[in-house]
Amino acid sequence: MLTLLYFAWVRERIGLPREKVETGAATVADLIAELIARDEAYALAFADLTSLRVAVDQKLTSFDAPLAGAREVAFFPPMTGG
Amino acid sequence: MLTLLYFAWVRERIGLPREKVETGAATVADLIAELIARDEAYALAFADLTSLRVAVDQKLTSFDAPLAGAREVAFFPPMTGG
Amino acid sequence: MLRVQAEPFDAGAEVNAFTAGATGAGAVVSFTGIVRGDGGLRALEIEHYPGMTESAIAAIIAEARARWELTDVLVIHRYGLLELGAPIMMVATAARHRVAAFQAAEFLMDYLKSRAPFWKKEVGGDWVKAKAEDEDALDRW
Amino acid sequence: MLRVQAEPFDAGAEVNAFTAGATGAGAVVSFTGIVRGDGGLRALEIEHYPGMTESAIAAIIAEARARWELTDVLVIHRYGLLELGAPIMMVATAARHRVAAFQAAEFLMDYLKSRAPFWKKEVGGDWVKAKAEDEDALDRW
Repeated sequence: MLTLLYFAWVRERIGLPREKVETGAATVADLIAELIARDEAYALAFADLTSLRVAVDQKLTSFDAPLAGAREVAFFPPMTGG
Repeated sequence: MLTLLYFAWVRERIGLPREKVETGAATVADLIAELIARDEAYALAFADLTSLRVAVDQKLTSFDAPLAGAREVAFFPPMTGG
Repeated sequence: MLRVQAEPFDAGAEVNAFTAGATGAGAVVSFTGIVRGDGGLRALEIEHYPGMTESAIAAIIAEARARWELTDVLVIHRYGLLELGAPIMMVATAARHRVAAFQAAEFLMDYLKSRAPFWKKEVGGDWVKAKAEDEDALDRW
Repeated sequence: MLRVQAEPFDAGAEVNAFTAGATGAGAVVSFTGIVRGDGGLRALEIEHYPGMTESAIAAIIAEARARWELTDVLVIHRYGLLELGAPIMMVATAARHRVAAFQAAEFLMDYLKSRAPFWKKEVGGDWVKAKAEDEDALDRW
């Protein structure tokens, strides 16, 4: 089981802040492909990956990062702290 | 009449914070030459001009600055504010 | 020191407490970010990623401490609803000399802008867009 | 705003008052210089040049305002006898964005170091020597 977290407009487009998924996806990109195939809302949220960031187990990483052993994947737009 | 001001170790070497002088010196350098000729204490204070700064009428300037119309000349070491 | 909180904070009191605790420091630099009332903005809503927020900020602080000789570092960042004129966050750095204190504070700010998981939304408006210049600012470190 | 005084000041209270007055600013940077207890130093004596001190600082502030878009600027500098751990001086800058606030504060500090007529003496010791690096710091502006 993998926990998916969505923040900011990604959360708004998908319509929920978190969910648990059963997946065999090897990488973040594979996981995104699965989600897009599932529903229009995901397709909309993941339409432009250049405007998205991903963290695996709370560490920023790239879309080709492997998911083996991961427990938590978070998707969000570029951060605007400070 | 020109008011001379001395600060920090220049004041300590000359032994007074201010004095008034009657001078016909055309430049700061001429004034320094007059002072050095006057007394050993001045010769000591003005021995190394690279370690001195001068302000004419409260504006930093150079040793070749003219004194025509000046009312106040101050000598001091490089500043250590902040 | 690091605090992530919804409550407002008193920047002046924080600067004083920080300075009092930074024994041996000759220089204290502080930065405070404040909600600006641009284009009719009435309030800001800040979302964050609990857990990652703390670890990301801790990593940024550790990096600053590795790069500069710092007596102490403080980061406070708020989330939730922030009124116009309210403090959003602050950074304080203490060092023996001013250059390290200034550089570390700017470094912390640049990284907090683009690498700490916060997202600002204008209440009644849109999500604040990340600026390319904020991403570019990281290149100098 | 500019104050040259013998009395101590409360840096935190000054930061808060400054921030409250800086309407429209999104970024406030402050720097506080503190008497460090290096090499057995017990206190610092600061001499200054009344009259020129104020006009030199005012000129440095005017130059900062000409170079950066600033909402407000504050400089407080003390003279006389300063105890260990006491604040020597402070600078605060307010601007819409952080880069201007940081750069202006560093500029003010660099110029106050070498162009405002203050001289520090260690009580029971010698006059503090100006550092070549402080003079060199002016080259970047």
